[in-house]
Amino acid sequence: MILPFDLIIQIFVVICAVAAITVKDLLSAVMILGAYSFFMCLMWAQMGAVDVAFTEASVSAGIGTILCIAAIMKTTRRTKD
Amino acid sequence: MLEFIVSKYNFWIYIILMMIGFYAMIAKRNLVKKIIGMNIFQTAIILFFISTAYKTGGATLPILLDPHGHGHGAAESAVAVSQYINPLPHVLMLTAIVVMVATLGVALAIVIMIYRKYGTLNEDEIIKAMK
Amino acid sequence: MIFRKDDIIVNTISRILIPFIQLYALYVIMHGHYSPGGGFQGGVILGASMVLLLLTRGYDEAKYKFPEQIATLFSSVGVLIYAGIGLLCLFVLGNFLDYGKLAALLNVTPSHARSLGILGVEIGVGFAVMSVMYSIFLDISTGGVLPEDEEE
Amino acid sequence: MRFISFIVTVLTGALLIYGTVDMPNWGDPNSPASKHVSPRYITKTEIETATPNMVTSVLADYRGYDTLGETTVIFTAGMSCILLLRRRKKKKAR
Amino acid sequence: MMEQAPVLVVVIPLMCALLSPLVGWIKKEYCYPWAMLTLAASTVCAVITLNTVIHNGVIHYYLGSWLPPWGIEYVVDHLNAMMLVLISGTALLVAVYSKKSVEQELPDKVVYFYTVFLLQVTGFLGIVITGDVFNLYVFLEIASLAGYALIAIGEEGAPLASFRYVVLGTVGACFYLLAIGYLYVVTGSLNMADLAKLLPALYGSKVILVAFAFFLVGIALKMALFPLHIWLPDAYTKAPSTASALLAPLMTKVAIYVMLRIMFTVFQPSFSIEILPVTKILLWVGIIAIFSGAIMALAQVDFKRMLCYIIVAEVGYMVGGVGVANAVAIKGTILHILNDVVMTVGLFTVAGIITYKMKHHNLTDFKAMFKKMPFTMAAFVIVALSIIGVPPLCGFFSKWYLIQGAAMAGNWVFVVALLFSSLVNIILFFRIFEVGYEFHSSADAHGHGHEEAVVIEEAPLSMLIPTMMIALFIILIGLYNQPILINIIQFAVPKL
Amino acid sequence: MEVTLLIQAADESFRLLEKARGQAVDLLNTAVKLTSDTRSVEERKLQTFLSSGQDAKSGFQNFIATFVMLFAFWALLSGKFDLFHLSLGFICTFVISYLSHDLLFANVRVGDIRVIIQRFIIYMPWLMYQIITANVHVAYLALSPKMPIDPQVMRFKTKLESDISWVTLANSITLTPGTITMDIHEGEFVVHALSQKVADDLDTGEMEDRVAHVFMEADHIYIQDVLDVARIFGEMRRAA
Repeated sequence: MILPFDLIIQIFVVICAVAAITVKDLLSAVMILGAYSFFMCLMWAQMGAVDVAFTEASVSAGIGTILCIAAIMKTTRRTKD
Repeated sequence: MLEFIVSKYNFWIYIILMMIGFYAMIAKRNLVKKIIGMNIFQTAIILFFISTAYKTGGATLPILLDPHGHGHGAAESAVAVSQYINPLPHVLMLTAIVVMVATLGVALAIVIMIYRKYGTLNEDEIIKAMK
Repeated sequence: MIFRKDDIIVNTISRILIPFIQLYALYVIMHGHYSPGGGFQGGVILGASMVLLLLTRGYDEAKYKFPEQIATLFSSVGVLIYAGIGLLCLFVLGNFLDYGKLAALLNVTPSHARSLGILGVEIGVGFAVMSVMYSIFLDISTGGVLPEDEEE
Repeated sequence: MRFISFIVTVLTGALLIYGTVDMPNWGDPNSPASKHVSPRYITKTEIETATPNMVTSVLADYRGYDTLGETTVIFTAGMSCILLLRRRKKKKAR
Repeated sequence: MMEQAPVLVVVIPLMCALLSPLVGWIKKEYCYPWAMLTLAASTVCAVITLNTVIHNGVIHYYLGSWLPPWGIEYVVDHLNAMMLVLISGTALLVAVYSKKSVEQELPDKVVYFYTVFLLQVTGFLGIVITGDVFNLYVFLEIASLAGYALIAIGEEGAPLASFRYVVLGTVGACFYLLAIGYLYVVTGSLNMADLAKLLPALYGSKVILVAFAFFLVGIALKMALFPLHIWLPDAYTKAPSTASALLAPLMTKVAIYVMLRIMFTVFQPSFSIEILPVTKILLWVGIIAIFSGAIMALAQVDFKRMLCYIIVAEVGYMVGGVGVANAVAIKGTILHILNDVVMTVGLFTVAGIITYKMKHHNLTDFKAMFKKMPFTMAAFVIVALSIIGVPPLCGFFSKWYLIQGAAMAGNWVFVVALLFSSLVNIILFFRIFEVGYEFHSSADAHGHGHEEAVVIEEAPLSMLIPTMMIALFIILIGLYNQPILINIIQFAVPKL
Repeated sequence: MEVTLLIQAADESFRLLEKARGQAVDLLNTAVKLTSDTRSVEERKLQTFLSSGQDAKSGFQNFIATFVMLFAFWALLSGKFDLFHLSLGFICTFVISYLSHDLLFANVRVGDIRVIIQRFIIYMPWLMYQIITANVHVAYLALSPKMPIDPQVMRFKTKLESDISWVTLANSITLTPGTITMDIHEGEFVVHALSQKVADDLDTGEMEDRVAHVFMEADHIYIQDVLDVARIFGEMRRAA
């Protein structure tokens, strides 16, 4: 059985993943990746893995995004693909 | 057939995500895009592990609901295995997430080194600049 | 990225929030036994609060609170706490990381000794993760050249 | 190049789907993963470690060595970043 | 303390790596003796462990006193123990060797270099000693991360090579993790011995098949097996010479160790030999790797790059030896792991000395080297002859067993590949010898008539002694290969 | 006649008093302004030199106040009151207050804190009410078919002084639907308003007054209230 909530989150996750690798601006891509991580963490919380969801929320959606943004600020936003 | 697809739907999602990440890692020419692909790839594997831990039928979080059974021999035996979600994959994935962020940090450091030297993040342009 | 900007709203809000974030992080570390969380998550939150301090107040102020030498020291010390607890178990004739053998030292039951061992380990993990996150961010956002070195 | 990577990706995905066919259903409480090792963690965590959160007790005690490795991974990452990026300018001799 | 030796082998380098930045703060120069001391202690523990294993059989060490499969256990059998001594000993030699090279190439990064160096060794030791598949992954990541960093601080172009290694290495590690997941889903266990007990009942399952495939691909990425070797030449050519002397011999061999462990301990040997045609595939991949590695090595003008392609060919030897899949060939493979580590470390230390003296590592830099550095070149000749496979040296014996095994199985193509590779090695190294003897340089063009005065400038002692030691080891292993075979390797060969 | 003279004299004195009052108010305002100027300068300095700027006494007071607040927060989070967890909480709170006592109460005069909290709690319902009414208004704007919006950017100089009151005002403005604080630059607020009505509401300055009241920064207003002699003389005149 697929719960509607699950289904919505899964669709969002896939959309975010596709958008993160197709968008032509690195800063947007990283922000979308943060959103992706957050949806992922919601999905895991839904599956009962609260510890993992907590970690994902603080690490990937938090520190990971910050590190990526810092690196992009230090380098460039431009990309061809 | 439909039941087969529905009964494993989480696995399909993880396969799709893994393919997206894998494709980004090997086909994209931008280094940060490769890192993003790497992140998606690793997250997909974590999703797979978490999916294996799930139990249907009223299983709850892997935290004992009544931790005051301390010292009563009979109280602990009442802990039903089917009542709680399998904690082992969660533990493994905590470690995997740590590895993920560590790899991310090192990869970004290397990207900054590359940019400092060549002024671009596109792999083709870097190879051209090296010659 | 780590130079102070005079955005009054961000500055004030972060000033008020940082102590609470830090306390929450410590709560997460200490209560890993009963609720979701533990050394790693708490350490990341603590590191994030330090990064927030760095972003809002600038490195010139943050270095009074948490200089990068201390960050390097703490990342060693954190893992040392962990491995040290493990080695301590060797000296009371247990195997590596066998916290149950510490019961004789702590004067509690073995299961409780394991609980305390877990707590000690989590604190070590928290230390290490906090300082490593901070130091990685510092390195990436400055590209490795700290502002104090640039003045020369 | 792009085409080859696409083919490789699709092949990997096909292999994964092929492997998924024989897997236990999602959320099956009687799958081997839930029956072999993990029951001990669930039933004994309170007696053996006095820690109600099984994830913590497994993480820091039953499989504590993994967590030591994990912390070392983080430490390695920190040291690597310092090694790669940090360039201290020489202070002038005063 | 004797029964704690297995864990101390790993924990001593770990603890000392943690203390290394603090030692470096006191004085930068203390890091080098500190690393040396650490690795010496670790080597002593490894030797104690090996001794115990030889006398008392397999050691089981339960971390945290949790019995497997619930906790993590260390299983030290003959193969493990040999690898432990090999890794810690090699690391010790490289650490002794590193002083001048690091001071010249990375003058302001000495402290953190040695920290990461020790962590790298910790990772290798942890991979080798453990009896738990997930623990292996964790230590694999420690080793990989340290490796990325050590490579990236090299010369021009090293960061990009390292970045490619990051991407491919992550793919490899993730495939390995995925394979663990697939195994876990159907068995519920992570302990190698426990898995070996549970798996035979499930050999028909598609999950196991896919898991095995992902194991192999992941490990092949780490060991640079032929089609997946693209990251290796760049990475090891451009790494600092100390880092390449540590990484090049050990990383690939550790990966081969993991492959042996997975194929013959976690899975029954019959699974990969009879149920799946894996060994046949491995045999052919190994043959192709040998040919392509040898041919590519011929085309190089850079000495280190040439060595990298020789490594690719050597990986082909070992994978092919596993692919032949009879007891003699696998005996040859394990002996070749031992020999290849020693030989490769010898070659890369020589490359490091050349880099130290000449600032480059092209083949032309060997000009007149026999006169300039007679001792180094003597060691180099011994190593080169061993790689070629000249009888009293160690390289001959492993090759002999491989050829014997292949002949017994009737795989003549593999025999031809091995002989071809030896032939190519002869060409490669005699070309260098020729350059090394060339004393008449441009001096003749000016019509001076007398030979150019070549001054003996031998490498510094801290570099020379390890190189000579390695040459000595090559001779010793060659002479005493029978005791090694009878006492250690004979027990490490799986029952086929 | 006498009465007229008396009234004239009274008027005269009234005018004089009025003048005196004006001067006094000016003087006092200047004084207040001066002190507040010096104070803000001082506070900037304090902010820059976080650890060294404050004197030991106020530092200790800050520490105690932070400690109490954080410990309450800990008790709220933890919910475990056995000795072990309380002592853990004590240690954690002590460490954090030692590290961050200069952050939480950096720009607040220590003695006022209880009154400020009281007034802030009273301020909350009013803000809630504002938010609800503004919500209704914005919902009307959005739902009405013509969309009668009139977006505009308005600037005004605030009379508030401290950082914390600026931020409270800015956040209150942003929380109220229809208006968003875009920037604060040296006491000048730049606010984006969705329609004329919300802009007018903001222009009345009620929110600003209330925030000033909460943070006890209505010094100018109070002095005028105290010295407002006009009312007294008006009474006198009417009586005459």
